[in-house]
Amino acid sequence: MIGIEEPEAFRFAVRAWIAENCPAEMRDGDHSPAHICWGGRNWVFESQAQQLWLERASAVGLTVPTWPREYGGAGLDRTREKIYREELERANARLPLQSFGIWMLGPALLRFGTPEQKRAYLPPIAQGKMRWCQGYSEPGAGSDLASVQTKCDDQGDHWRVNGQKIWTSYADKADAIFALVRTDKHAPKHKGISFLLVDMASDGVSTKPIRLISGSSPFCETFFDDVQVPKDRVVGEVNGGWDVAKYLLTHEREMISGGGTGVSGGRALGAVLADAYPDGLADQTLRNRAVETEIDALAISLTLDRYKDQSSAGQGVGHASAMLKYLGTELNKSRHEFIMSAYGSNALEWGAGFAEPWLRSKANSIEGGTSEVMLSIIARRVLDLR
Amino acid sequence: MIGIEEPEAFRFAVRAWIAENCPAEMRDGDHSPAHICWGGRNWVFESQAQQLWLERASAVGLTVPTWPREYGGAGLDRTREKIYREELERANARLPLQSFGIWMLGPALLRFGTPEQKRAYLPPIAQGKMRWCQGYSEPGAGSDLASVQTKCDDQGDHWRVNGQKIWTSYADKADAIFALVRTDKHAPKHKGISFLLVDMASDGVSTKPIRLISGSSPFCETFFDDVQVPKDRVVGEVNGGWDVAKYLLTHEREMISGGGTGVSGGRALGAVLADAYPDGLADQTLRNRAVETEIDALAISLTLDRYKDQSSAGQGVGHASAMLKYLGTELNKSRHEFIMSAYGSNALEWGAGFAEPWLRSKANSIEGGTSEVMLSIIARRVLDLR
Amino acid sequence: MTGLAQTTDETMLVESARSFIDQAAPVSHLRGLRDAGKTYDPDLWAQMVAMGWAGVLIPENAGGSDMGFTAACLLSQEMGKTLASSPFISTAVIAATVFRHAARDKSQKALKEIASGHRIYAMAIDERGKFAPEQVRTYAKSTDKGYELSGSKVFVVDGGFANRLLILARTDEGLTLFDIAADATGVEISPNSMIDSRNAANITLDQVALKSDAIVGSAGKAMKVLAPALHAGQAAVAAEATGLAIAAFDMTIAYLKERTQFGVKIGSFQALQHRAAHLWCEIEATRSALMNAGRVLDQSPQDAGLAVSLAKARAMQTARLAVSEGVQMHGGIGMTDEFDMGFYMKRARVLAEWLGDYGYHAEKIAQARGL
Amino acid sequence: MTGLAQTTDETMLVESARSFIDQAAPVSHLRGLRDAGKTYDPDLWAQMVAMGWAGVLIPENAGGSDMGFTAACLLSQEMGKTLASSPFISTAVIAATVFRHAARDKSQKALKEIASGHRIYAMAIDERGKFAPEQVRTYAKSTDKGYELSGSKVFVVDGGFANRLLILARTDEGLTLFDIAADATGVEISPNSMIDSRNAANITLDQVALKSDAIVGSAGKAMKVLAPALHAGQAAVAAEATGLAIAAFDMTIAYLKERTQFGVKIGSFQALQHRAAHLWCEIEATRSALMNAGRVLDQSPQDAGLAVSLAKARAMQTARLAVSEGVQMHGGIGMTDEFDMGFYMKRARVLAEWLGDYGYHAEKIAQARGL
Repeated sequence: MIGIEEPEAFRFAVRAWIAENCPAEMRDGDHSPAHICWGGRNWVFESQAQQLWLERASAVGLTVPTWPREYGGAGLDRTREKIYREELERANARLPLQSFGIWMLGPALLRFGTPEQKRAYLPPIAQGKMRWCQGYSEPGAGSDLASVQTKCDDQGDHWRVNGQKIWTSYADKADAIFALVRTDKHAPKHKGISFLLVDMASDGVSTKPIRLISGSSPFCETFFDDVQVPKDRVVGEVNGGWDVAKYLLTHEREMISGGGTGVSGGRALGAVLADAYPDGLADQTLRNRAVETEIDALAISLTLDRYKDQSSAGQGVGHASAMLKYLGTELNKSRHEFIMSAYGSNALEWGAGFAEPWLRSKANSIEGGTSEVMLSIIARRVLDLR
Repeated sequence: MIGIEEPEAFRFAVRAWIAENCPAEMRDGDHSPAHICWGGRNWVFESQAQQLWLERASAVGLTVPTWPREYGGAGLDRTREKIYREELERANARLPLQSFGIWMLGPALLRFGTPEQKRAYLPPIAQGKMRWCQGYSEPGAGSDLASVQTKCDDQGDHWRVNGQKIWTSYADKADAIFALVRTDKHAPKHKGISFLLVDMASDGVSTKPIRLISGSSPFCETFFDDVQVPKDRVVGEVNGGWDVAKYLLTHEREMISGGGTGVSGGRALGAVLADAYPDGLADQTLRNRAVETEIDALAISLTLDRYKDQSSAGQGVGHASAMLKYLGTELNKSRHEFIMSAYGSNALEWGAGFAEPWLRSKANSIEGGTSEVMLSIIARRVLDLR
Repeated sequence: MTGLAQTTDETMLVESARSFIDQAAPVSHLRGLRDAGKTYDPDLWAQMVAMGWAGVLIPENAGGSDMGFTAACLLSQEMGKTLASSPFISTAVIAATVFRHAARDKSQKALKEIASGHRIYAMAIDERGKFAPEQVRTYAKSTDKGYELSGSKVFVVDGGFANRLLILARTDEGLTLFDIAADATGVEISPNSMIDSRNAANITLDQVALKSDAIVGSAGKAMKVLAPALHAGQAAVAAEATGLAIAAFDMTIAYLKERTQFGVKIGSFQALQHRAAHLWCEIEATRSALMNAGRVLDQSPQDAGLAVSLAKARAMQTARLAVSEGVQMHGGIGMTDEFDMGFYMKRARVLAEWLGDYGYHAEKIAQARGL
Repeated sequence: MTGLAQTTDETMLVESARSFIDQAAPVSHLRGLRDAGKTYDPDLWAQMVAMGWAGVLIPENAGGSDMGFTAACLLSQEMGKTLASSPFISTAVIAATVFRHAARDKSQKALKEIASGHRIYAMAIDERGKFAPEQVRTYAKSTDKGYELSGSKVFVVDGGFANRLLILARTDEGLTLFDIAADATGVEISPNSMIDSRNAANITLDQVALKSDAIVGSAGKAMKVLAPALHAGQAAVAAEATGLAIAAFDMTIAYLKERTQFGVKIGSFQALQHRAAHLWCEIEATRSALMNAGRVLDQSPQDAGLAVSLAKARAMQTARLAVSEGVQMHGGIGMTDEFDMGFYMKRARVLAEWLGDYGYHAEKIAQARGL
């Protein structure tokens, strides 16, 4: 039905389609993270509306609008994708499906996967039938992602995996994991890594949730104990996993900096002050901090827009993702510090809704590459300092 | 006359002495840098009072109150020296004499000099008869002071010096220079340096003033072209000059951070705001900056006091001088930035008295060891990070 | 006048406090309380009382050790290093100072019972999210028998287990301070567990009947007894935050020396070195401001406003920098509950609000300095 | 609506401007003027007029090229990179926008003469050290023949050589803008050389007799013509400061790559790398704010207030950071007059005050954002 019309015609078509297909509950209801539809083998829909919306959207490829139609997408170009997102927002409609499969594995497979892998894995992601998680970090590695220690030994007819991953979001709920593993321990550290797909139901895979300073979290530790994996589950070249990982890190940065999960979104600071000080009695220190934070927020948001425009215009954006990740996450920390200060002692109880996101924001400048790593990337790759 | 009494008796004695000996002009007049008495062979006193005050103070050793009496000092301990300075301040009296000889060379000679050197050089400094300048930095070396290139070759009966120094304050007005020179070019760079005394009247010594962004400056370039220097002019060991230099750098830092030349002094920011905004209309951004700067200024000033107390109490102060230099100079830059902002367009003309000290303050965090060098010293020597 | 260097006596006090706290209240003690859903350990406070800490500001004739404000700050700083929680600040610092400034005949009993550990006080001032004593609206109506107190209070630190409350209220004469039993009729206390596992209560006062002798000092003159106590409390909170900053910094430095990444110790990275060195400088300057506050409180208390606000403002900034650098430099593990750094971050946030935030004290400093 | 990316046309404009300025007004040109005690080069402005820059905001029927505000900002940004001084902002941006918003019959001549280079305007608003148009006290008394203007102005940029002045004054109707000849009777101009070698005059107005047609727009309605012109001028000043920041940054990066210390390039020091990378990020964000200001001025000028204040506030902060890092990272030679960095620092300071400082624009942003 969709995507061949001229942009303005497409806008009306997609608007009509949303009006007709998106259940009212998926528009008016609560859009908070607790109501995200993640999909997967064991997914329990929160409502019939949620299920209906997923089915209708995936039937026309709109869970993954830019993917090719043959793999379950709608084949939209960037212009039409943008229109689609604008129309979703206009209708106040939730995304029908969100997942690491969509954000991370899909783009990796589209770029590096074999035709067989694409056919096998992309459609279940698009339809919300398979939920993936990401296994990059390991205990003790931190920013040094390439120091992967998880062993993956070639057993002739299969791989054997042993080791441990950390910071695997929702590993306890995922059906499968895409992980970096070491397939050659003698090669230089960036050269002996492969990008491997592992079913979480395999014997020897186990998970353990991580409690954060902000409370319970989606993060897990994931353990591999003599796990057998079929040979065809490597994406890209064997020992060429670092290229896949680098490609995906860029995606992740964009997501964390505000392109995807809305980290940089949230309430306008004016509304925060008005709520915390209905009588307008905020002191000047607080007001000055609000203005400074707001100035940065506006400039960073415009920078996101500018880079998107440049990218649409075919202009190179270089290592902008590192910049956006750095600026966006540092800003988000400042915003939450400000909000905590604004509400003062009213924000100091658990459950009041302030402390958890404030503490959680502290991880923004660590996960997906620390601020320090971002600055080093910019210094080396953009500024050519060495 | 002075220094053996109990502290309180000493206070009254020195107060009486100042009242009797310090000419009125040296109390009520302008205390700005232009009126400092630097002394030296060619010194022209600005007034009879200036001359009289120098003569009277040096006669009792009070130009260099802590130096031993045999070298022209008053032999005061730290407690009594502090009382003397407090009484000078109480009487609003100028220092009778200031010089690099007092601040730098004197302490170096007292610690590293031979008895002959002390006898030869200390009394003329104390009496204001000899004016010294400092020759450490060289073009292209910057923070890397130990990369001294100025050659000092042993010619048997004398040294022969060739090379160039930069940032030699008042070199064009000084009678002599204490300089770091390379006496062994094959040794590791810290091991082949000597601390040499050179008469500026020697053949082959020439100077050229440096113009700064803040306007004309006391700094010069100083050139040595086959300069002959007697063999007994090395302070400390030959090739051991780095030890002397390190010792003096600590002194210099204390001076620049506010212990000596009053860099951290200056007007209270309240007075600045009152003067710039007689109607009280300073905006909140400006007022907040004033408060932040003032908070830091108070804390840093208390830190100076605390370390002085600790030192008087015989407690080790470690590498506090690096901290005080760093905090003091960064603060001074902030103060001048604030003052420029406070006066707005009224401060933008040359000669209005604002721009020159503002621009000059930018050098504070470079001269005497950059802020970066201070932080590295703290990281390595205090925090033991490496 | 004693200078800003620590005296030998003070060093001995600090060292003995340190070894006691390391044994009785390391961070794991707070973690244990948190995991058990508790915010207070009566046994720990009993030991502190036995060590004389409850009486640190109480005259010897009332059973105290009368060591002075600098000593109280140094104790608070040591407690801050391992996040030891106790009613030390609310009772031994604030309440004790209140009663020292009240008329002797009425306050002697309170002082004795504080020193002996029989009374635990909580101070109830705040009524909204920010500290603003002059805006208190809780009202004490004059009655035949005395007063009738109505209103509500928030963020009453230690209010969940205190047996006495100091309530700041408005009478027709002006701001007035009342000393009441926590179980008085009409007092309803809702204890909350804060993010730092300390206790703070919301309190409602519904026509609480009081005799006139519940007034501390005199009616309408609360500030005469309260101002010195608030200064003392603010200095003690600053001290706790400074201790916290020092400990968070030390943990971070230790981690920089131990942790390897990209094949080298992360402490060898110059960017981290410079940030660590900068933080050290900030801590040193804050320690000076704190020491100064203690000395001024001891030697020239009428001038303490500026010194105390300076210490509090600096300590809040420094603690915030220390914990955020601490979490960031620890990377992912700094974010895990398993690791202690999160406890430091949460405590720093609570201290930031207690008895006036940075903006409150910056404003006081601005006024004192004519800005 | 054009997005925030630079269009191909704009890139061509920027490139041609760059090559002209590099030849006609490199930094050495400013240095030459400074050393000669001058603040203005008529030949340079004549060449800019010939390139059509004086008419960048003037309709084609009045001899302009009407390229719009984004183009004007991009030109200003390029001038900022080498500190080229000209009456571009005061005349081609501010005055031209004033006259575009005035009634056509009266303004056509002024526009033509700006585009042709015959008129150079300076805008006289400030009367004290800070930009505050609403506090203007210069008074224009009604007379039989029109008005009589008295008062004094400071920081009139380009006032030392302009042949026309736009004077903001107060009439009984309210704020009113007058267009007068610089040599009118009663006008006394004291040109000053500022630290950045630009010119700004102090002007006293002593009973300057004016006809009513000296009013631009209408009496009491100055802001109707002035507000859009101030927005345009503020954006252009932000652009100049952004260009300045970019160039200072580029010089610093080049120096980091070239300069050896302790046996290695100083650009290999991680602490400097991180600071440089941070500065680059700040510059990128500021460029976005600036591009946005240009686009909003072109496409939705009635909403430009927030966009312009954002660009100005960001540009001032970023330029200040760029020049202070520039001097610090250059070390001693950055402090010498021989080296260009000092010129950038001084110009950044002047731009910081022109048409509203950071605090002024932060306050505008606060109001626009409901803070």
